[in-house]
Amino acid sequence: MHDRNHLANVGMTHEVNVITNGLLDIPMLQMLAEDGTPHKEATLPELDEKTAKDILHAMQYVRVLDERMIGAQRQGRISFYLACTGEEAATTASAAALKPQDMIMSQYREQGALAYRGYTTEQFMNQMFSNEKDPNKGRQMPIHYGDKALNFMTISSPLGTQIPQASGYAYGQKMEGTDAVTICYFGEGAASEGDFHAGLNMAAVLNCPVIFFCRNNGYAISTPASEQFAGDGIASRGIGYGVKTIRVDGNDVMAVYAATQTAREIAVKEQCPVLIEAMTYRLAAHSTSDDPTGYRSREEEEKWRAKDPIARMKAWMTAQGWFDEEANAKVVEKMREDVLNELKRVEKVDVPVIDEIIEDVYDTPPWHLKAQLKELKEHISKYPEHYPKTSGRLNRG
Amino acid sequence: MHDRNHLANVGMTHEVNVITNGLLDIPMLQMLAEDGTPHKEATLPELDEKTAKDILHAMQYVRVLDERMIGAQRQGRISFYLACTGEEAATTASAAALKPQDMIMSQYREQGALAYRGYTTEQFMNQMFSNEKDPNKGRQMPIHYGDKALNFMTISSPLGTQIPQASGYAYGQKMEGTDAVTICYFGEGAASEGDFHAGLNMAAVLNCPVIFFCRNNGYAISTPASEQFAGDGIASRGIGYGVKTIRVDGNDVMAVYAATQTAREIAVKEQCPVLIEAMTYRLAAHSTSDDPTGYRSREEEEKWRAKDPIARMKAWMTAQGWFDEEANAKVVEKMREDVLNELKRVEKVDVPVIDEIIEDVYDTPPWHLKAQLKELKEHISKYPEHYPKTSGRLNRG
Amino acid sequence: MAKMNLLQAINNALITAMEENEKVMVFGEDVGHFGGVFRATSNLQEKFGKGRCFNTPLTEQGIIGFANGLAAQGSSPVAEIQFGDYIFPAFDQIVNETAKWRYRSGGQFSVGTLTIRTPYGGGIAGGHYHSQSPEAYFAHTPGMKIVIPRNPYQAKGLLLASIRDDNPVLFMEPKKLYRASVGEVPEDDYELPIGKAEVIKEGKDITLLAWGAQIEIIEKAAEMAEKDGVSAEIIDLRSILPWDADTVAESVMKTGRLLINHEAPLTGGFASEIAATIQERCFLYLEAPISRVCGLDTPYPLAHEKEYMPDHLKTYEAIKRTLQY
Amino acid sequence: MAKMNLLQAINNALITAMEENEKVMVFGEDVGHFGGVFRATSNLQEKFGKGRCFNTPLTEQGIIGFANGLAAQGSSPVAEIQFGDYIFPAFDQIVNETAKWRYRSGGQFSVGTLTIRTPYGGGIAGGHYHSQSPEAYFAHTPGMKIVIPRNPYQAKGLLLASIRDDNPVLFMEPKKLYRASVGEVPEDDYELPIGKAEVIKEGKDITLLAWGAQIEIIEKAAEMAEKDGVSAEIIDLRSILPWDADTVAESVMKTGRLLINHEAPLTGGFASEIAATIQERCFLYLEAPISRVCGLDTPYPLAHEKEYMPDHLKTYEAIKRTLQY
Ligand SMILES: Cc1ncc(C[n+]2csc(CCOP(=O)(O)OP(=O)(O)O)c2C)c(N)n1
Ligand SMILES: Cc1ncc(C[n+]2csc(CCOP(=O)(O)OP(=O)(O)O)c2C)c(N)n1
Ligand SMILES: [Mg+2]
Ligand SMILES: [Mg+2]
Repeated sequence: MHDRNHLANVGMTHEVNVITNGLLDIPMLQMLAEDGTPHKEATLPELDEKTAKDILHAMQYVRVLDERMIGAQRQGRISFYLACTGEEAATTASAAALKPQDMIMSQYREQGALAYRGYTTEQFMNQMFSNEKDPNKGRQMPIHYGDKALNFMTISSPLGTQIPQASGYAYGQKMEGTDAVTICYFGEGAASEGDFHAGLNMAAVLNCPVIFFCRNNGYAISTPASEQFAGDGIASRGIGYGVKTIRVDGNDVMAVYAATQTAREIAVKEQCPVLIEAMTYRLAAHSTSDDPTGYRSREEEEKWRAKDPIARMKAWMTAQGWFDEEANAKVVEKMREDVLNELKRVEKVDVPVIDEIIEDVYDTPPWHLKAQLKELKEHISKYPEHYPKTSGRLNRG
Repeated sequence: MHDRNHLANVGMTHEVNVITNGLLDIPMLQMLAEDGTPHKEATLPELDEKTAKDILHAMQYVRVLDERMIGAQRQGRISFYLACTGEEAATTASAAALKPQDMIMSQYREQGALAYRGYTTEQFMNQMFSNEKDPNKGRQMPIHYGDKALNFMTISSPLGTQIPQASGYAYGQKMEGTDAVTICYFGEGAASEGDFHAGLNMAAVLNCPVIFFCRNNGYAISTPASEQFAGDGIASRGIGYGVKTIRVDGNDVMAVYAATQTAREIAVKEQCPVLIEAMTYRLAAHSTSDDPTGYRSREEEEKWRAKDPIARMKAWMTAQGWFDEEANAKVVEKMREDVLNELKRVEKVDVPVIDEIIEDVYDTPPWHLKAQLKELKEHISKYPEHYPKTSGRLNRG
Repeated sequence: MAKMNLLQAINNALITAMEENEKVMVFGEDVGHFGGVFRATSNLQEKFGKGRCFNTPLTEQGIIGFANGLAAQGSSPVAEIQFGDYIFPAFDQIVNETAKWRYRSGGQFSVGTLTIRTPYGGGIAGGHYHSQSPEAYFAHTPGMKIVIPRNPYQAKGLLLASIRDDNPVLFMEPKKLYRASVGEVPEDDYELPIGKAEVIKEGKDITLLAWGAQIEIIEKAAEMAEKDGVSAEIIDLRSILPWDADTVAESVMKTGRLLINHEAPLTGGFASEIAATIQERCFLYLEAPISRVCGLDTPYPLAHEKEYMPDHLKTYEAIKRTLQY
Repeated sequence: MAKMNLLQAINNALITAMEENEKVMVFGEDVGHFGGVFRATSNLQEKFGKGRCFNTPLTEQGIIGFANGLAAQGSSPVAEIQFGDYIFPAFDQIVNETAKWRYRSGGQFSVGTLTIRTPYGGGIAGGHYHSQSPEAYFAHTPGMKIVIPRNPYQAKGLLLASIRDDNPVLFMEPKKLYRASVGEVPEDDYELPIGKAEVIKEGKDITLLAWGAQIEIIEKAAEMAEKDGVSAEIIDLRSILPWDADTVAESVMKTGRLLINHEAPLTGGFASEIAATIQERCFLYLEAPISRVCGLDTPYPLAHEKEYMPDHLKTYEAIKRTLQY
């Protein structure tokens, strides 16, 4: 039983000092200027040609995917989509700075991380068409990806819930003593949830090797950051929890890569959490259900379009001699075709057989679920034409 | 639709800067040294003799109440008690700096505020004995006081819930445009709840005139502050929310009074929240259900006993010529007697009549509650000896 | 009278309430300038100012905590939870605070002026987290009232009554009907009673009971059964808590049979309470077991939504089973 | 065999589980060095180190969120919520996350190794916030298991089974019995089955069903009724979800009468589910309406606790009413 003095590190004053945010001023790390030239003062991270190309590839891929799937949603081929446009650097370069064994717990706008890890077009499509090939078994809306093999936790819609979960996951990694951390992505809106508070505080107190990666993209659906919080972004909160914090230009691949690399090093070496706030902008609508013209101006969007993270990365890679415009155009064209072809192919795949409806509620279906399935199948077989997606395959396997 | 740039106030850096708590160093306001002499640099608040005496009176009163009621609990006369001992300055001087129209939403250890407002011994007893004279109608455990006339919201056990509630209450006060604020008390433990995060953030964004008053007394039951958070106390969090913050020596009446006065001025003038962190120590056990010898040392307690807020105030008042030891001893003795007499008298008062069991669930009891009451009364009248507290008065009024 | 869809009726009710009483304030995620993701609060900020209609940060526990305090202060908050599926972070504030506020203070304080609005229910390809029907979670909570409209006329009248009722009301809106349900709605102020079920259609062989979007399901099933010569009485419960057991019992004493339909999973759904109460009240009148046609006991699925739903065909089959018992 | 009270049996089960499997970790508010406010986790930190038994900050949503992640990672967390009344801030993490984790990921991920322990129930002068019995709130949640022991022997065997069960289990402990219930408990490892009710006493006139601390109440009522010549069958449900409808139905087909007793408020309590199911399964066997003897539909009171409780006398009277029907 040691003596714990909660005043031990508290200094003293004798005048009423009202501390305001002015005290804190958390600068944003930028390594590449908006035109792609490195800042002189910046020490660029070691990023080899292959990794740089992989990052660019993933960024371009998700941009293509976004375009195509928004189109597919407009055509009524899928019910819903949510684009990452504008935030490709934040979500891709951060994942690139991790190791494959690191767990990713994401919000929903992090297809960059998933693409970087190697999730295939087929996998994206299987999830979005809720078909029987999707290991998530078509139970959630499009974009709720998840893949055990890639250490990418299946996404859940309720915002912020993954934050304390990530602390717990990382605690388990620490207890196992492996060289692995957890990265937890979330938006600046989600950071208003009570779970954010719980997750950061617990990670700090319980020394969990977790990287909290906040995409501050200025909006939560229609709500601007200015109506979301009054402090200095999300970074300033890290200080309150005693969590080491880095603010970074989320549209700068180099800065994001360097910040995440540093964060991972700290998390592993010191077995503690690190918070990264990536300043970026949601260029897309919130989702295909949203129309941002109702709440923000074209000019604002244009200003941010000029900060396109992909263009910046291309410029830098061009300077390295790693980028060829013409070859790239072909690659992107091929991506477009692939996505479209895969879409056409996958949209014909069946939904899971009806037996799946009661599976995975528990490890094995209890009596009442078996009874409910039996009754349901009998019912479907009475009205097969009303349940066309499942009635054709009532006798599984 | 104005342009809102969430980068507007963000500076830039080109090197990976990991911000740690070292950046912040929130000093603690102390005006009276532990021996009661004012610090030279301190500008003491204007505190007239009457107010000073009222504060001391309330502080001494709750100390007496605590002693007596802990005794009463040991004798089995009440089921539960929770003492404020050691935290009298924090809870009393803060209330003294308010106006009567200000709403108090407390946690449970703030009997100082209640006593200062004029809650009588009879009222304390009525609540603790859950009797029919208690306007709270004996529905909650002892110490869950509440009094509409004194603008003291009835206490609720679930921790932290009052924090966003206080923001909402203050918002209503703002909308009415009266000169009134809300003060919200809570412990450093309760500040870990998600509701804390929600409450502070909402107050900051929605400009609510609320004073968040955190009693950081080092413990949440057995859990020391060092296992509750890793940051620089609760004050450092205020910065993250953009909430003006003051850290104060909670055992120093002058400092608490000055801080709360300043906070109230800011809240009213700027229509915004202010956070006060009062550094203090829970000298008592958590409650009568607790035994702190299991988790902290005698020496630690002794160190804090030496910082007794009542002794400090007495010393200062003596220097002002406002305190007479002998006269005071009589006053305190009288308090002891009064409390004991009132206790003896009130413990005989009946519990509320059984009809009350279904009242106040709704504004008027719906059919099912009426039916349940009817059935209950019939049942009690069949077995009157088994329900001795209520069977004697089944026909109300 | 004007033709309105359910959303417009709600918007109209909010305008009516805000015009009448300046203490009515409307807030939640995206409800301000944008008018809410479904647009139920369109134009309210323009009409009544940012003080009375505003966005909150993204925190449901905060929204209801804030609303509780605001109600205790004497204002009339109408808090929106963007989807019923996201009401659970506010569960503690609702169940431990809102519902118990008046009781624990002996009636000294109350949050009776609070109204919580939330869209609920499936049938919109929303999967797990945009489809749930959480009414039963709240129905086990003394102190709350729960109200669910089935069409625009009901929506306006019941929402106005809820806002003015001096008890906290959870007002659940069947989002599937937001635009799909269109009807005549008086432009004037009116209220419909809370706590009263409505007998929509009289019948003599079986009582069909539902609420919200499921009313049209049981109506459709009743039509099918009618062709077999079955005369069904159709009741809209409208208020889940307190619920109108008298009206239901009276009907069942006449018909001798009861079928309850809801979207939420069967086990622990509110149909269980109704069945338990009615089997007791109408024991000697029942000619067949009370039948529950409900969602399966699984999370709400996406690919199998159609199969999951307690639709008119399942209801029709259950009617037949009950009559053949 | 050793004499243990219910707390000791739980402590013993935790030691057994932690010794056997190093992935079992125990945490919550004050559970570390102090051993929990009831001392259920006494000495665990000393025995197994701070890494495996530790205090958390004061945040129930955080505790369960953290536990969810830890379980998904492959550890076996046993999270304590200090009082059942304080589980509601974690409601979202339990209902939307814990319960749906496996389903939403198609079984790729799960938190099946999670166990949540919490003391519940009244009879200890705890008023509103130290007395609630929230089992029904969770029983409407597919994916969860809910287990409640009635004595030390059951507590150890059921807790061990819960920790090892590959589904998330909410393990609710009747705190009124923590020290009051004492009995012989094997020191060895053993498990009792989850999902199975236990017929404690056979009888032929009426089935009495309860769980947790209310078992002794129905036993007492049964003794009183016995003197009137009534032979009661007594069943401990033990698992609330999934629940053992077969055992209950079989008993009711024999006795023709069913009485269910629980502390939680009547409306929407779990007795309603049981009554709804059994009236359907046993319709032709029932000789009287199924009777529910439960808490009133009010928040849990303090001064009137005795009157509020569904005690043996109320149960006895209900038995008589049911038999005289
Ligand atoms: C608990 C919860 N509340 C509300 C929602 C509805 N919702 C979905 S996305 C969103 C905005 C999220 O904003 P942010 O976290 O900033 O992420 P971004 O969309 O900007 O990437 C809202 C309110 C939800 N999914 N979960
Ligand atoms: C939501 C909730 N969780 C747990 C508890 C049990 N509990 C009562 S007091 C307490 C400790 C509170 O510590 P703190 O906030 O620091 O206040 P202090 O007792 O030190 O004044 C706990 C855990 C509770 N009342 N409410
Ligand atoms: Mg955002
Ligand atoms: Mg404390």
